[in-house]
Amino acid sequence: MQRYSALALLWNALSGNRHWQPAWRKPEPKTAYDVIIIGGGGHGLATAYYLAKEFSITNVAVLEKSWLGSGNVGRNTTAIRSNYLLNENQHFYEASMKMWEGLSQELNYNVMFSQRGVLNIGHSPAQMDGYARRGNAMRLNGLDAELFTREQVAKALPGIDMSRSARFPIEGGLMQRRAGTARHDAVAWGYARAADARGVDLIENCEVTGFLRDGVRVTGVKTTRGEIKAGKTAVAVAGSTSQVMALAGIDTLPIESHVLQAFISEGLKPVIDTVATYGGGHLYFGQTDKGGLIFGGDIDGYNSYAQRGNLPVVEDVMSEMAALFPGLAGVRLLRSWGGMVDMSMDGAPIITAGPLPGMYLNCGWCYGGFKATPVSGLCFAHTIAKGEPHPLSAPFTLDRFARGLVIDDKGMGATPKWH
Amino acid sequence: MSDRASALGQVRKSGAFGDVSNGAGVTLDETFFDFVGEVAAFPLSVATVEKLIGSATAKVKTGFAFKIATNRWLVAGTPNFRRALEPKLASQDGSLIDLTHGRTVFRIDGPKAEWVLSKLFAVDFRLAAFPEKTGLATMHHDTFAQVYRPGAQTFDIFVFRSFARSFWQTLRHAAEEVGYEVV
Amino acid sequence: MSFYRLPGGGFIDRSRPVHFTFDGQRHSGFAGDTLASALLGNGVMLFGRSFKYHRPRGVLAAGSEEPNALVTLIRNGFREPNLKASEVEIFDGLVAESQNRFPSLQFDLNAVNALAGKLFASGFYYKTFMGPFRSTKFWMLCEKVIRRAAGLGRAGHVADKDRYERMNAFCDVLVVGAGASGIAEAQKAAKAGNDVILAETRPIAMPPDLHPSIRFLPRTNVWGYYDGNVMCACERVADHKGDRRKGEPRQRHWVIRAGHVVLAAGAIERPIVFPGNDVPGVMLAGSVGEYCKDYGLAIVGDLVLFTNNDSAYSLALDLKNIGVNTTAIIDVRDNIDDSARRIARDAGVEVFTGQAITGTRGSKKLEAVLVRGFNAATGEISGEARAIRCSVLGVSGGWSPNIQLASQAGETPVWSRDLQAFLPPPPIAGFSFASVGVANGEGLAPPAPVLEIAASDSKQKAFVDFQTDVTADDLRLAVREGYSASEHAKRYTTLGMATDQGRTSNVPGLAVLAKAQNTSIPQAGLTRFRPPASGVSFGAIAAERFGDLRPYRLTPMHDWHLKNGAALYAAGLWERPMIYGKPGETIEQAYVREAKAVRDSVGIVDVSTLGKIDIQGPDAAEFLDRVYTNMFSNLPVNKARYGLMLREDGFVMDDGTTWRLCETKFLMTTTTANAGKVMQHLEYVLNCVWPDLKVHVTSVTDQWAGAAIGGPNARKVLEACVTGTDVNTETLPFMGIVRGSIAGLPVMICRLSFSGELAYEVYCGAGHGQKVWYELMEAGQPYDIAPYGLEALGTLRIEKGHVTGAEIDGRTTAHDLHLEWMLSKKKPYVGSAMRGREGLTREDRLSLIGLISRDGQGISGGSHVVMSSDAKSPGSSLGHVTAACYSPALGKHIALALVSNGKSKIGTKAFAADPLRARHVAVEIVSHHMFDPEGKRMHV
Amino acid sequence: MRISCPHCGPRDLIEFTCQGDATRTRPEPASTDQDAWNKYIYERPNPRGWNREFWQHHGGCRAHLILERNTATHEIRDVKFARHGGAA
Ligand SMILES: Cc1cc2nc3c(=O)[nH]c(=O)nc-3n(C[C@H](O)[C@H](O)[C@H](O)COP(=O)(O)OP(=O)(O)OC[C@H]3O[C@@H](n4cnc5c(N)ncnc54)[C@H](O)[C@@H]3O)c2cc1C
Ligand SMILES: NC(=O)c1ccc[n+]([C@@H]2O[C@H](COP(=O)([O-])OP(=O)(O)OC[C@H]3O[C@@H](n4cnc5c(N)ncnc54)[C@H](O)[C@@H]3O)[C@@H](O)[C@H]2O)c1
Ligand SMILES: Cc1cc2nc3c(=O)[nH]c(=O)nc-3n(C[C@H](O)[C@H](O)[C@H](O)COP(=O)(O)O)c2cc1C
Ligand SMILES: [Zn+2]
Repeated sequence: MQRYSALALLWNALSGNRHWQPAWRKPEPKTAYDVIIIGGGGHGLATAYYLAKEFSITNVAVLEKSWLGSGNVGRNTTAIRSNYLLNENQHFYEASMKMWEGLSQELNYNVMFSQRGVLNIGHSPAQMDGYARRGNAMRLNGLDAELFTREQVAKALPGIDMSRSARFPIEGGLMQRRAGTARHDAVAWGYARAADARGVDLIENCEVTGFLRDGVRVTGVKTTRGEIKAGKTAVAVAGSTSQVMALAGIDTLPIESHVLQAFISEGLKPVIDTVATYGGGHLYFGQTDKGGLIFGGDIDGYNSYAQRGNLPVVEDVMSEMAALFPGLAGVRLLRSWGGMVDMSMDGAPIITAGPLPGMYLNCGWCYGGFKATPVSGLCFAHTIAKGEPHPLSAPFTLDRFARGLVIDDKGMGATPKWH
Repeated sequence: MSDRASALGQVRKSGAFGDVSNGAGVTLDETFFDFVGEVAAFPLSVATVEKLIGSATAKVKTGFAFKIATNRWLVAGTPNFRRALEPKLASQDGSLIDLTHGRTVFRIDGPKAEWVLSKLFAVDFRLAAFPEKTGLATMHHDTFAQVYRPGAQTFDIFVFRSFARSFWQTLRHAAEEVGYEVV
Repeated sequence: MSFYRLPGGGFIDRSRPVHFTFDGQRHSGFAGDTLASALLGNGVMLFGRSFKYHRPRGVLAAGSEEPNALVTLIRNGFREPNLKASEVEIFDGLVAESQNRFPSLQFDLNAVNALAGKLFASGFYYKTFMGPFRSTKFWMLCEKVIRRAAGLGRAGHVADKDRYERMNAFCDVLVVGAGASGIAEAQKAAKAGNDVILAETRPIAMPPDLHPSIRFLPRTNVWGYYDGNVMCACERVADHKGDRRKGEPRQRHWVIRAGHVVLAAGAIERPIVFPGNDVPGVMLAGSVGEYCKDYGLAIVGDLVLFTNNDSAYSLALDLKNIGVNTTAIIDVRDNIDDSARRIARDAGVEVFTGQAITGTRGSKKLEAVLVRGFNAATGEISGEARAIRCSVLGVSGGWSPNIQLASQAGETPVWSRDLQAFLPPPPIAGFSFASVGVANGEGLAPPAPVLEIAASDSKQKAFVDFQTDVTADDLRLAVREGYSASEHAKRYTTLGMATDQGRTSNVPGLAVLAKAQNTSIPQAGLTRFRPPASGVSFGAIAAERFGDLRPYRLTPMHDWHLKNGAALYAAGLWERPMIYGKPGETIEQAYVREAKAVRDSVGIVDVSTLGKIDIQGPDAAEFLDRVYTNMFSNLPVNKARYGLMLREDGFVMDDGTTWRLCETKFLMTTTTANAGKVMQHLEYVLNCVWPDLKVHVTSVTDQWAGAAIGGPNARKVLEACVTGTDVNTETLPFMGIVRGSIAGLPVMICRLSFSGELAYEVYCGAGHGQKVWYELMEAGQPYDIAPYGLEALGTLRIEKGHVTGAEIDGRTTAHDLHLEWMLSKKKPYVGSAMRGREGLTREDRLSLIGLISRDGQGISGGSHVVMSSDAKSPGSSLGHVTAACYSPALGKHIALALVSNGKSKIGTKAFAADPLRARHVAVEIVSHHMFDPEGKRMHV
Repeated sequence: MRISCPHCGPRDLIEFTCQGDATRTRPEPASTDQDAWNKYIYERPNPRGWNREFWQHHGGCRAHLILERNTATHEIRDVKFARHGGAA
């Protein structure tokens, strides 16, 4: 792997940038691999990387139906945090955050993890009590959290409407300073390059269209680029989970695919220096290094595979943004898009061996799987390599629903659109 | 009559407001019906109830009804009208739910009424799509509303009473552009 | 200066001069001018600085495709950044600022970035700024600097005082674009009897002879195409004016449901990429024409046109006709039609075919172009460069139809080899539109397939995307590094990601990408278009949903509360009294006084916000048996019962009392917060699960005003004011219901208690609420009746261990809340099947207990229960506090908490840890029934 | 998105709430078959393409509807009342 550094940059600039090498190869698929990972999103690529790095399994292919990173990893609002309510989630996402902190160096690719803090804004004393409960749980688990007063919120977010008659009067907030944001594409590309360097084949434009079977056992896949055999077949296709699993005869799962929209404004000089969520309705926002305000809201509320959303959410999100920041009402929306999110029935993910022999499943990421990319990759690789769950992902089983061991951070029950 | 207090309290103020340089585009006001209710029919009794409502409105001219669901009507008028309805409604067929206190009714009247309401409701107010003497159920964000059109330029908007002040403010805001009068 | 204003010509109104400022300097123009045309007319060429290299930039275009000339407008302190100068209509008093420059537009320190151009090639930031150690510190340091240098305009914190509105519209046909094609289509549709809306983004007057039924909307940009043929448009109602009429919105958000849409949005010209192509003075040829023809400008010095198609020739002739001469046309093609030559001759233009521009001179202003021989088939450059002096270069690389809207609702765009352009796709299922005119590629001049002049020996950068400073070399580097898919290249280089969304750069960019990997443009593939088709302000889309208007709900007694000192609390949309403070009282003093008054004498609280659902029909009782965990069919008429509802998954959903008013009619109450959810649940099971039940459910929350009167003297108060019924224990036993009147107004009274005292809920018609409340207050005078708010309500219920939303948080079971006694064993009900699962019955589940402070400190909400006395190492959480207060009845700070295996811990000494606020309170775990556990007080 | 309510006519998406897959069947109320309940409550076919869904016209007549809707294109080809298979 060609090392990236300031020096390399300088040397290459002097030689007209003619010596940069491809970040990853574009190999033809082999006929068989030890492990096939379906889905070249963040989780699939990270899984491949950790399989090679932590478990020395390098005869691995990642099959991506389109271009690498074309799914949710390439279209998310990039909030990274571990400020969940329930212990299982806190431990898992905190482990991820620790991995994020060294990820650029690990991958030798600047994923631009910016620990500018994630602030949940509270709008009523009851909500502040809820944040206190959550923040205290975090502190007791060794995570960082601070309870913000009104004044601290005002200072962290200049221009926010602090008036008592505001549409969403502000009481305070919960701040996690180590949380923040990263550059989404760089995460996909960085893992891709690092996995490729360890021998993983990344195969783009290769859609899985069926599974090879030996009885119930899964022994490989059929793809648009031919059949490929595999010792183990792992599925990490986020919004397409039900569709891919149906190819293996698994015709129901505790998953619904919903469309979640995201929004970017025209570029601005720095105006919002932290990532924040508004707790009254549903809005989260931050600013990219390029200057666009990146923000999003609720899922549209109906199952969709279309990667495009509809007007009600657009209007909700814009009005919440304008109400919170009346000084930004003249800023223009530049672009909006949708992603297919794999909503689980309790809002928590699923990382498991099975449900068929030879098969491994990683899904249920809802709005929040970007932040989990490193730890999900590690835990899924562990599960694939060892055939048993990593302790961090042990609670995220598929049978937890039947057993009533749901991990329901929002307390909303089996209604995905409320998670 | 009406011993009921208006939900608007002191908030209602008479006068001309907004851009009245070309006269008021609409008049706005709260109107009171002595009786407002919902009649609901069970699936197999919809026709029976519909007939009953038909004959009540034919007999008592001081009441009107419009359909807000396949099996529900909003009914409003005088106590006489209520008397023409309620006793005749068998509990096997359906029910009448008194909402006299639960609704506040705003009347908007004038050449710009359609324009103003189109700011608030995503329904087609063109006369062909929304004929006179018909009504419908819709919403303005969180505010549920039933809208009745007694005349080409006149609409009665039934909102839940607790929303009355908030909606009155919204309605006035929307009417400022065309100018409005509260008599 | 390269342009000046002619004394006549154009569509501007020279009788109406307009004064404005740009970067503090006063300028003037005429009504009808855009900021761009006015500034050009004043000799301004430098409009802004580019994103990465901060290079000086002028105007490229005359319309919405402008990538360079972005400005910020300032109105009363409110800043509106990133407006295209070519779209801003000037008015008297307009204040505009240039962007992305420090300290000034003329002299920008960041322009040194350009010196390091090769270092800052695409993707450079992915390769550096990481720092040597596993940490984000170094990056975050660099990021600060990068962020400041990046970004375009500066937004401010001064609130927008303008008004925005929404308009809902319906039509048979919506025509987008009022060019010749759009007008013709609109006329045709209107004549056929359709209801037509014609939307046009430019500020044009109503076209003459328009069919009277057509609704014409100028200054209205259609930007979004959503499912169901729903189109969004933004009308700039007052942007072009310095002042507003009363109630006039600045912008109007049109949501248009169209039966059919006609897309007649025209086409935009695109440039040819060549080294040095970003010097101010290099413009789109057609735009030069527009500035001269429409705005009455002329050129100081020479005009040269550079083209790959015929449109430049007719342009030269058009310009000559208004007195603007073209010196030369450089045409990349070897052979051109005789007709073109003839036009050139008529226009008096020298034509250089088989040649191309390979460089420019000038930095803040174009001085000359360098021309060399060019082979259009191979792209080869030959011969020595010749300089041709000129102050303006008009470039035409052919035309790209505006397919943004069609693409939002269509299949993939269709490549036309002839036009070297993407044509609009057909609609996908569910949409109905047709593209017409230029927008459909009709009547466009076919260009030679040359979109880049690659002069590898040139030292000048060849820009593809001006706004993001993406060069042709950047794109080639992306291909070299494997980011060759067009979507990868876009993201790696930021091609097409600026405010113009690649209007002028998409096709030239694809041409470079395709060539670098030996494929064709359609194979490289267009990146996806998304709404909005052009930028829309947040304010416009938010419309009336920010600013002064706010939805809220008030109870019938609201005015009384306000008059009597209530501090309000927003509970969802409801505004409810939190306390009725007396002068000088703190919140805690107030609620303690109020709660104490209830226990000592009598208090009254407004409970009108409780959800109330009328449930009636022959099967009403059966229905309740199915949705509640406990029995309701055996509830006698005129009695109420406390009911518990589970979700299907066996967790608790809501609780409340339900009153049986007659055999077939019930009044259900729900918690305020869950009213909507419960209603939806009931409707769902009635409509979708048990359609055979004859039951109607109707929300009657707003029909009833409710007041709860509680305390040892509550009955006396009622006795003093209620007529028509007795309220003694015989007539009105616990959970009994009577009807009577107060001050002649009908009331319904149920004896039930949330406070744990002898208590009643008095319901009356909402319109009578204020009066009845007043009468109750009067009757309570002798007993010093105290109105109490949510805080005291909370205190009373915490003392009693009654649950609310803090405990019913969607994760608790009936057992957790010690409500298992309400689970009927005689019948199935919603949730009965699933509530026995392993996870819902585990011993270590969190269950409800009480906490009493042992050290006199208050327990804060959101604390966790731990065993360690050491605040520094509190150990792990056993559970958390759900609600806390000071209890006047117990004289102690108390709380309710959910604690693992709670019941078994009763009597344990523990701590309420609140590390967030550095509090650590010694507590004892007790039963949640902390006050009057036998319930004697409410049964008197 | 616009949905044609059989009572109210075509209305905007904001007036409707999707209430989930309508191809599932609720076990008999008295059933104690945990698998069947689990399937009903947690398991979804979640198809790409045509599906049947419950929607409520909460901002209009409040009826529950069954939509045949394509999850890949958002097309709606049939709307009927949920009660009694489409009757009022
Ligand atoms: C708008 C939006 C905002 C979000 N915001 C955040 C946020 O702020 N913070 C956060 O933590 N998370 C966020 N998320 C969630 C996060 O993006 C996802 O949970 C996460 O990216 C999912 O994992 P992934 O990266 O592996 O998925 P993806 O990137 O979607 O990867 C799945 C891949 O599988 C491929 N695939 C599918 N079917 C096949 C097949 N048959 N054959 C081969 N390949 C196939 C797809 O093409 C895709 O590339 C957001 C998501 C969206 C859509
Ligand atoms: N030389 C050429 O190749 C060339 C170029 C352009 C026009 N023309 C000629 O002009 C004539 C008219 O063509 P036309 O009507 O098809 O196109 P047009 O360019 O005249 O009209 C398109 C109109 O649509 C408007 N518009 C674009 N996007 C919009 C949006 N999102 N919302 C609202 N309005 C929007 C534009 O402002 C413009 O007024 C034809 O005769 C054509 O031959 C020729
Ligand atoms: C964090 C983030 C920042 C983005 N910034 C921009 C931007 O500055 N300009 C832009 O045009 N698109 C931006 N996008 C959106 C992408 O162009 C694109 O819409 C998105 O990745 C989804 O892909 P698709 O629209 O091709 O489906 C951004 C996306 C993300 C996730
Ligand atoms: Zn309806």
